[in-house]
Amino acid sequence: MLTFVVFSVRRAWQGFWRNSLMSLAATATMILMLLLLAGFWIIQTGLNAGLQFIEQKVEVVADLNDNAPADQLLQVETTLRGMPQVASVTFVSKDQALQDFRARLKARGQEDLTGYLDTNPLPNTLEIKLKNPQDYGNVVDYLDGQPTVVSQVTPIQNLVNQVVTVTNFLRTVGVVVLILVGLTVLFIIVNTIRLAVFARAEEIEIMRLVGASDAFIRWPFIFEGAMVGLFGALITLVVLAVVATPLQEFMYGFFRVLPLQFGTLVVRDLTLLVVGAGVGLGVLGSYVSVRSYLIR
Amino acid sequence: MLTFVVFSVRRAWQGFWRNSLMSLAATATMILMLLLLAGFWIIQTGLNAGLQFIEQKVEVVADLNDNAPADQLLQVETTLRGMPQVASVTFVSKDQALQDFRARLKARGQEDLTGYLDTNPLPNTLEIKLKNPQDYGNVVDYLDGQPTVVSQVTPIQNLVNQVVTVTNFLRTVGVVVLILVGLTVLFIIVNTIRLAVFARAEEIEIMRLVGASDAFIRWPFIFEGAMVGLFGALITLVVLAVVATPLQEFMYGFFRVLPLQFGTLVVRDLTLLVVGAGVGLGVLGSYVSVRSYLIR
Amino acid sequence: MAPGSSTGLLRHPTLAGDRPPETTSERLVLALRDVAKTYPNGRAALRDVNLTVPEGDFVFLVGPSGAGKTTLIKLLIRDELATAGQVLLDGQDLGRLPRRQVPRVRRKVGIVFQDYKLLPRKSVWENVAFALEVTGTPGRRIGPAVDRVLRLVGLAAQARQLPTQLSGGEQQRTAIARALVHDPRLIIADEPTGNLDPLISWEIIQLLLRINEMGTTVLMATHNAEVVTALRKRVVGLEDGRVVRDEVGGAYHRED
Amino acid sequence: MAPGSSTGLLRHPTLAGDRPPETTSERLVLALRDVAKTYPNGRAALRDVNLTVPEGDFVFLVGPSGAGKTTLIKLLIRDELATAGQVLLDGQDLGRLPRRQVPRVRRKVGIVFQDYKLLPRKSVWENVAFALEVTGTPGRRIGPAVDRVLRLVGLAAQARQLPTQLSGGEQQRTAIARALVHDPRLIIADEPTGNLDPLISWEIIQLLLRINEMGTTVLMATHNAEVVTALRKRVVGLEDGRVVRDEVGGAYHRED
Ligand SMILES: Nc1ncnc2c1ncn2[C@@H]1O[C@H](COP(=O)(O)OP(=O)(O)OP(=O)(O)O)[C@@H](O)[C@H]1O
Ligand SMILES: Nc1ncnc2c1ncn2[C@@H]1O[C@H](COP(=O)(O)OP(=O)(O)OP(=O)(O)O)[C@@H](O)[C@H]1O
Ligand SMILES: [Mg+2]
Ligand SMILES: [Mg+2]
Repeated sequence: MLTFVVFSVRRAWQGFWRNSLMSLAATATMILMLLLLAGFWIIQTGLNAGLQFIEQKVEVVADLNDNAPADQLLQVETTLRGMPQVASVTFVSKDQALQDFRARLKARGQEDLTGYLDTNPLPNTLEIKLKNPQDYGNVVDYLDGQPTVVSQVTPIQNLVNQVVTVTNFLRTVGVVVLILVGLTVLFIIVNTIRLAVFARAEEIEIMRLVGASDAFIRWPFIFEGAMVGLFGALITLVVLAVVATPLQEFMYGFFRVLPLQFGTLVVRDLTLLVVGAGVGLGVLGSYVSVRSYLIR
Repeated sequence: MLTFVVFSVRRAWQGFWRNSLMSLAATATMILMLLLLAGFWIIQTGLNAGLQFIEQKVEVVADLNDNAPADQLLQVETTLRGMPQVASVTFVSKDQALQDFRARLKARGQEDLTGYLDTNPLPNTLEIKLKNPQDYGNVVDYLDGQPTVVSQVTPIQNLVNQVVTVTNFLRTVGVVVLILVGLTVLFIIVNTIRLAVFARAEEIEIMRLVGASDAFIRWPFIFEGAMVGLFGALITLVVLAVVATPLQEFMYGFFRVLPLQFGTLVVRDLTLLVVGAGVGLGVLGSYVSVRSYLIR
Repeated sequence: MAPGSSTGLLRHPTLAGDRPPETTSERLVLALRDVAKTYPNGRAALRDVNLTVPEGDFVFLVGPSGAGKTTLIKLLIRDELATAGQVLLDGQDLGRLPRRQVPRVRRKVGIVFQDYKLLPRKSVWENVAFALEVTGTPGRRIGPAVDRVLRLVGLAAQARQLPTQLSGGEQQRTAIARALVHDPRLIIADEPTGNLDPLISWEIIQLLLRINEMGTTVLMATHNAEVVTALRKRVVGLEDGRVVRDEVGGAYHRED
Repeated sequence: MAPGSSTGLLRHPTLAGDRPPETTSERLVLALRDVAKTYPNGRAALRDVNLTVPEGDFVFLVGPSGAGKTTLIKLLIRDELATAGQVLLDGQDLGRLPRRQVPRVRRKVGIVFQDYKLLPRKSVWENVAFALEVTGTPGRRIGPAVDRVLRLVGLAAQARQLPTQLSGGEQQRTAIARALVHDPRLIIADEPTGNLDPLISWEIIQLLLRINEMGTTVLMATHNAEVVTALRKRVVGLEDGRVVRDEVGGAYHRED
């Protein structure tokens, strides 16, 4: 069994190089298609991250009465933290809020008129982030029931609805596009390998006439397909690695807001995707192609 | 000459059908790649339309003094209309503005408190749209020089800058992606046709040995490539036509704001793109492939 | 496998009828019963063919171009299926053979194709070795066997060349080497000397005769009148798809 | 073109030397001067070959398998280039011929390849017609010419079949038909009867003789000893890449 595998791999290696023109054509197609797939996957991942980031921004803001009793305030905070829908609760003091406001004005280059103010017109607030942006109902109800502490609740209700609809839509579109691109890549690669194997139909026919069993013919082709996939995947990864840093810097310089840093987890997933898709499609393509000549 | 063309086309037709397996594989690749190209082109066009729409929203708003003399106001309006940078000038009366505001509140389901107002706190305004959103400088300067009429100018300066940067960026990205996709499509199609022709290398060799001139061999292949391109383009167009209406409705239902209706002009451009790319790439692919066998 | 079995030099029925009687005591390597083959385009290449070849026989298959010799051979290795009748190889009905069994049956046979059918991207050596590899012969035994058979057909010097780098005769000899290398019990050769000069032709024939004497059955389609007439072996004549004669000790041309 | 010119039955120099003297009065269709051919893999297939063929000649090219016959023929149609020496066809130095002129030169020659080289997806009829189409013959003249030549080689019934649907001999005859159909001034046939039965072989040879008598030059590489010896035409013997004899009225085997 092992001998057979070793032997088949050796024949696959020979086959790859002796039909170098076709192998390289197939590999080149593989590379381009994997790049396309990886590109879409990155965009999809980035989109998801961005959407998550936007959704995280969705929160319920409770303006607090300046004279709210500290213990009641504390209790409200604790209750909120205990609610299953709530992701985080942050207390922002009115001084903090004013500082933030000034910083923002400055960043925008606008004149800071807040210096002329006698008192700080901004309230203390509680910023409540939700685990699921759609679950704001209970939180708002609860806050509305605390008039001593809370002066006003701004659930940004409509905004929430809109954002959720938009992000869900974009997510769906992203997944659909990714699936379509995936199918395209699948078809193109299988088709390319089919054409490459077609040019060797005569070879397969002769092997059969000389008494080669189906497995004997098939396995070298399958390993050859795997080689095409593996080579293609490796080169794709190299290209991605080379392109990654400048692209990331460029993106980062632009979308300062979005956390488009790719962590090691993303890199691992991407590597798995590219190598898996490459080898998988290579094998599938070879299998399908050879099968059509063996079945007759 | 004409005989030669007719003869070559006949041989191309024969060649297409006698190598139907390869021709159909090449055509299938062609279709998928053209769909990809068309998809990106549509996205790019839609993006451009969207960006244009956003840029059109950028305007300079001049709040007017309630007691501005009518003749001076008229003169300001006339001068603005005469400025080359200005696309349009709209006078919005304070009553109109209040109505709009109320309508907006109602649409958002918010409580309308404006009923309790004694007077209308909103000013009359002039909304000035610019041809090029970056050219707001002169307009703002002029308005600032009319203190009797204009109480405050809101050029949304920063917003303008930001919007322009974002739209320019997205436009650039769109074009770059379109070019990359275009190159991918080019390569994949040429490569596929190369593989298809490769399987017929022996045929080309025999033709040469029997005394066929290069042109005699080449033209049928080129017409065959054109056929692959044309068939592919036609099927692509059919697919696009079938998909267009539901997709458009879906998009429209969602992005109510964006004018994503495709006019006949867009349809014409798309048809030209698909047919041109299909036939062009088919011919190019055949030319390149056959050339490599004729050059030796 | 019993290549060296003592069934070697067999006595054949000596009548010159259309169909030698089947002596049940002998094992039949090949048997065609009422076989007809009509190609999908409607051409009837074989009609009512009855033919039996006992083990150890040496049979020349002769007949004009287009008589159906190659078609008959294609039936024997199940490259084509008979449209009527039975084709038995080693007692197995090829028409009923499941697809998966076909390679095993083909490996029993050494076949020289009229158009050689060499693997275009393998060298002479690799082409010949291939016939051993498909049988699962261990690598260390392949080398010596291939070298030996290449020396037998006079191609030792060309071992590393690709088929496209060979002369016509060298290609033909590669095909012959591949058919012999795995010591098959049955050798089917379709016009194996068409591109060989008379000297090498005779050497190849002598080689086949020697192999036949060791017990291997040989069926050879040929136009080489000189060889057929000189050897006086069994001659099966095909014409227009029909067996028109089956003589032991016959000449190439009919002698009546 | 002067296919029917009266240079028909030429007198040849009758000495049996290695190289017949060049009679300057005769037009040379072929001339090889000190030609050598070494293949990229280092095999020397031809060495110091000198050979001239005047118009109207009928030459047999003989020699053992691998002697270099096909290589010589490949040089004549510039399929390969000589590594040394000059190859002249109709007075044109093929080594200096610009690439674009090659098809024009090849069209002057009718060539039967040892491996036929039929277009795999064209029918017999189309394969033969192809040789006329490349010369730009108008369509209405192609039909009758193809039908006529197919009748000559006995393939009228197979006209619609593809090469894969032909017997070996039928493929060979298709190749012959294609070489004859455009009335070339020079016919080069590489082992054209290897897959034909003796009867059809003789018919083809007779056909070539008749065509030769009309003034067409014929060069034929063959292993068919019977034919060569019977006809007593000019025989050029190759061995190991060298011309070892050049006799008018020779036999297949050396007669000293
Ligand atoms: N695949 C096919 N489809 C249709 N007809 C075929 C096919 N193969 C062979 N034939 C026809 O069947 C007949 C017998 O062919 P076959 O190859 O058996 O002849 P053969 O005796 O081997 O001749 P040769 O000596 O020329 O090789 C021929 O007339 C041929 O045209
Ligand atoms: N493309 C090639 N590359 C390397 N060697 C070659 C090539 N073609 C032919 N040869 C070698 O050159 C020698 C002469 O070959 P050629 O085909 O001319 O022989 P031939 O006289 O036609 O023989 P045959 O009668 O067998 O057809 C052979 O030994 C062959 O192996
Ligand atoms: Mg045959
Ligand atoms: Mg030869």
